[in-house]
Amino acid sequence: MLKNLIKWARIKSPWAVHFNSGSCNGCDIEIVSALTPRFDVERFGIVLKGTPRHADVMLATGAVNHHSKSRLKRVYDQMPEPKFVVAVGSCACSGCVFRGCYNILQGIDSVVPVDVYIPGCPPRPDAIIDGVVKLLKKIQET
Amino acid sequence: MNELYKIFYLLIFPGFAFLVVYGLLLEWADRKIVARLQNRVGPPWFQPFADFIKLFAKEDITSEKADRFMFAAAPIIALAAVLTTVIFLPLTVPALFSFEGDVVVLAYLLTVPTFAIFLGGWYSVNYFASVGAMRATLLLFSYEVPLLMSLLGPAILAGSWSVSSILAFQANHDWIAVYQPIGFIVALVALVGKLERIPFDIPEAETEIVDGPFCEYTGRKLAIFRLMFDIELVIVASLISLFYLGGFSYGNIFLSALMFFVKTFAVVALVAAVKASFGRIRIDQMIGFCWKYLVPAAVLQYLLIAAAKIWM
Amino acid sequence: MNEDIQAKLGTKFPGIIAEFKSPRKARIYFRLNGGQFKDVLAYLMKDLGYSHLSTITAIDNGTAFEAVYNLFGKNTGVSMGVKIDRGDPHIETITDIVPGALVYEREIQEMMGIKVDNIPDGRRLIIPENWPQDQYPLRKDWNISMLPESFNDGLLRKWRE
Amino acid sequence: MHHTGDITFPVGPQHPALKEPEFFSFDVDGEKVVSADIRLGYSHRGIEKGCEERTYIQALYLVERICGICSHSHATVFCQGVEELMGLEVPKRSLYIRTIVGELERIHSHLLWFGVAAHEVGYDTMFMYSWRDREIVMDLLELATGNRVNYSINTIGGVRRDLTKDQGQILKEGIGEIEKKVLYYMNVGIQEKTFMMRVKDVGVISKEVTEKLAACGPTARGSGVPLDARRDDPYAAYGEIPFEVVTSDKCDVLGRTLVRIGEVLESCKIIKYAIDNLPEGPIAVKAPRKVPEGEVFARYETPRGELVHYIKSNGTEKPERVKVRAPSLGNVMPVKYMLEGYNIADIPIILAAIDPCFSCADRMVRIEGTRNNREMNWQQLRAYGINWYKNK
Repeated sequence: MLKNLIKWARIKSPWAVHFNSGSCNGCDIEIVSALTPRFDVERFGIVLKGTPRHADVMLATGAVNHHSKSRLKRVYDQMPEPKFVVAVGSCACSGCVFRGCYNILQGIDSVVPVDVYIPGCPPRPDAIIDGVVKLLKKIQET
Repeated sequence: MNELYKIFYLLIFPGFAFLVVYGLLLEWADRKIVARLQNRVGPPWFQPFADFIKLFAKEDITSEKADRFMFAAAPIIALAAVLTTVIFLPLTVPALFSFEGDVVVLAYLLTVPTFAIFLGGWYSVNYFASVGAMRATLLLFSYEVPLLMSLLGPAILAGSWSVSSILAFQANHDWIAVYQPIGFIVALVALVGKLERIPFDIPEAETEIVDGPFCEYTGRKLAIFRLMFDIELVIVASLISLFYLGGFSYGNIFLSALMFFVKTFAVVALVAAVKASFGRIRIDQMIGFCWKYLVPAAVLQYLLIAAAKIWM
Repeated sequence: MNEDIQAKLGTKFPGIIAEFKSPRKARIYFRLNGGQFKDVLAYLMKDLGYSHLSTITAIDNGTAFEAVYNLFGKNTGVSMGVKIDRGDPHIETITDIVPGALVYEREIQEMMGIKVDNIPDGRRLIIPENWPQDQYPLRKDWNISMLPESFNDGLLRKWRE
Repeated sequence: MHHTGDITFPVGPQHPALKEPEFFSFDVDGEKVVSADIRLGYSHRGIEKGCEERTYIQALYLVERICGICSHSHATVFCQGVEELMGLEVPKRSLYIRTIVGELERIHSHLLWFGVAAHEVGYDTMFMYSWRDREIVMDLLELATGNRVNYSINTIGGVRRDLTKDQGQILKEGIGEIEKKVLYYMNVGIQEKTFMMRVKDVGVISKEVTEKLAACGPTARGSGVPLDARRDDPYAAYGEIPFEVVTSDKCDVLGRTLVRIGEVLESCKIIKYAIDNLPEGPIAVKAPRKVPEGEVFARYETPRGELVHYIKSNGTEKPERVKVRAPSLGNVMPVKYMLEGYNIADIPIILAAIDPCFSCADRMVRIEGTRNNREMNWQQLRAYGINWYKNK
């Protein structure tokens, strides 16, 4: 009984931290606009937290560049267990238009394990919410 | 029978279980009102419960440079202090202990959490935490004096230092808020400072120093700290209604219980409205505001009481 | 209107101004062959009123480097190019005239490898800390494969295969 | 508390106040900031090198994704530069459509900024209100260009989508609504006591220092420097559209706020005027693949300031050099002067005041701190902090 109570709690209150590893901040403003009245995510219990210590879901945007790859790894390590990573935007999934530029590692998954990919340049706020809902379903099954 | 009643009093009704549940419900009410004022939908009713259980199930990290014992002890001290205040407060049923001077004990117990936050922040050896801890203590000096003065006003009027007798005084006269409107306002503003709510939530100013003293806390310790804040909300809201709004001991049990919920909810709604309509002011402005306006208002209130006592 | 600018420059600095062209009213482009570019710049910014330094661009056209100083003022934009030989690229700093130029000089120094003499603060700007010292990404003869394998410690997925 | 002047106080690269990644370390004396040291490059993707390996049309896609908020500005200035190189005669209708989308982008960027600035000060209700009203502009942009962000309506030689009559009508209604809302912010939002306390004479920078440091955009106009590329060097359809440049001489964060809100009202007027007399005609012209040899110094007034693209072509179909100078780069030097003397609580609002878009300006300078300028990463900072406390 306790097991699925904890699982219910994890699904109902996924706290998010947002890390921008070299994105054009188109995806970042779409993440922030998911918090605002029109697409309010707080009704699912998603709160944007400041420190990685308090968060369970990391919304990572941008194709990782060499300078921010160590910071991305460090923020990921600071997050307490059970943690999940959502790659928001095509840059985070595969490096998108910047493929071949010298300062880019193609995508977030070259540094940290990623659970959900949300394509789109930038994905609409409802696409981001749909991505997080899929992540919650994934937690449901594990 | 008396022992069993005490245990029931401490653990179930106005004690631990009731406070936890009601605290979390009040946190939900607060977040929902603020969200609705910002015309957002706001979280479902079970949100604080889900947050609490999830935090308990999370991994508990203590940074290796932090002092293990104090880092773990701080949240427990804070929670213990806030929970012991319930012994003196006559919530619907008469208080367990009530002696002359329990107002002062109450005030002391309510400042212990601030010191616990300071210790927690200081021992987690993180920049943001240490600056947040410093700010928490700085804040203490600014709102503590007006809060105490506004609590002592009714005590003087009722001529006694115990909460229950202040309550009795209000039973046969009408509410103290009618006699002391200025004291009531000063109490409310100091209350917002006490709970570290916007516009005075300077210690954990989210955009400046990343959750202040709590930024190193995770899992259980963070859950306890958040629970402490919720219970403190309940305690201070009932304190205000006890001192100024005539408390809750009416004839039968149901009417007083109903009045308890109505009054505390009213205070929380007011605080939430304040949170939705103000920005966060700086620490020096806060201290200036408290000492320039709140303390003189409280002193003025004393003069009025003294004058009233002489003529009455 | 731009002709008298050309005349003024010609009289003040005889023989230095080359390839002066002004495709439209609000734009002037010209090159300097040799000579003290700082006096020309000071003259342009102080006396002729092009006081706003927009940016400094470093160009590598295969044979030599070029530093183009883009100024703006009195509704016209002026681009002054200064040739730099490829062997030992050097240029004088202009932060004494325009303190704001520190930004652009740091970038030339790091991206193109043009050494800026007595620059007040010569540290690295945007390239990551562990970028190899002698590699300058914006040079024509540089490409991504010249990066040592250790640099991105195997993280860079081979996107080409 | 004895002098703690040499404590460096790291902010970033991951920090809720800063939407983009940047690393500021401040020498702090108690709560007072002694000197600031800004280190960036976290969003440097090597776009200029990328452009040199792509044809002009492919480079356009890259240029559009330099910055999410002002993607239209980068695309327009790049297309204008290339068109000037080719000596192409662009149809008037496309110039008007570019101006309309450009002003819509200015409105959405300023509303976004206003919300973020209010959030920095803890005034979340204003953040929610301004972002809720921004959704109106996002819908208008989606109506006109098909996408909320990165609209890519520009192509070399004109515009990709036409603006029909009834779309113009819907745009005007939406703009009318925004004007009402912004007037509400103007006299209720900004006058609010706690917001005023946090914004009035904070981050002051005088007119002379602004000019000396070549600041641009609302940061310069907030200190009385009337520098606006739309009027000094008119491009697109700004030559024919009457508008005036909004400046204020308050020289502090409040001045910049008033300038930005004033500019939103100004943009509404420009859009209405542009829709009313949208000229007839084609919306694009066929552009040749090869660009004749030459160089161009193209300028544009983005919501944050003056953006410069310097393009050099060598007759082939690939640009030889594309240099992007973003407005936030010009505004970074003044921010060092603005930060000194204020305390930690003011850091986010002063940084937000220049509306930094570090993705554009991934060439941020590293201004040398006065005391020690060692570069420390997170672990070293923590270790430094600990032994500092021990021997305190």
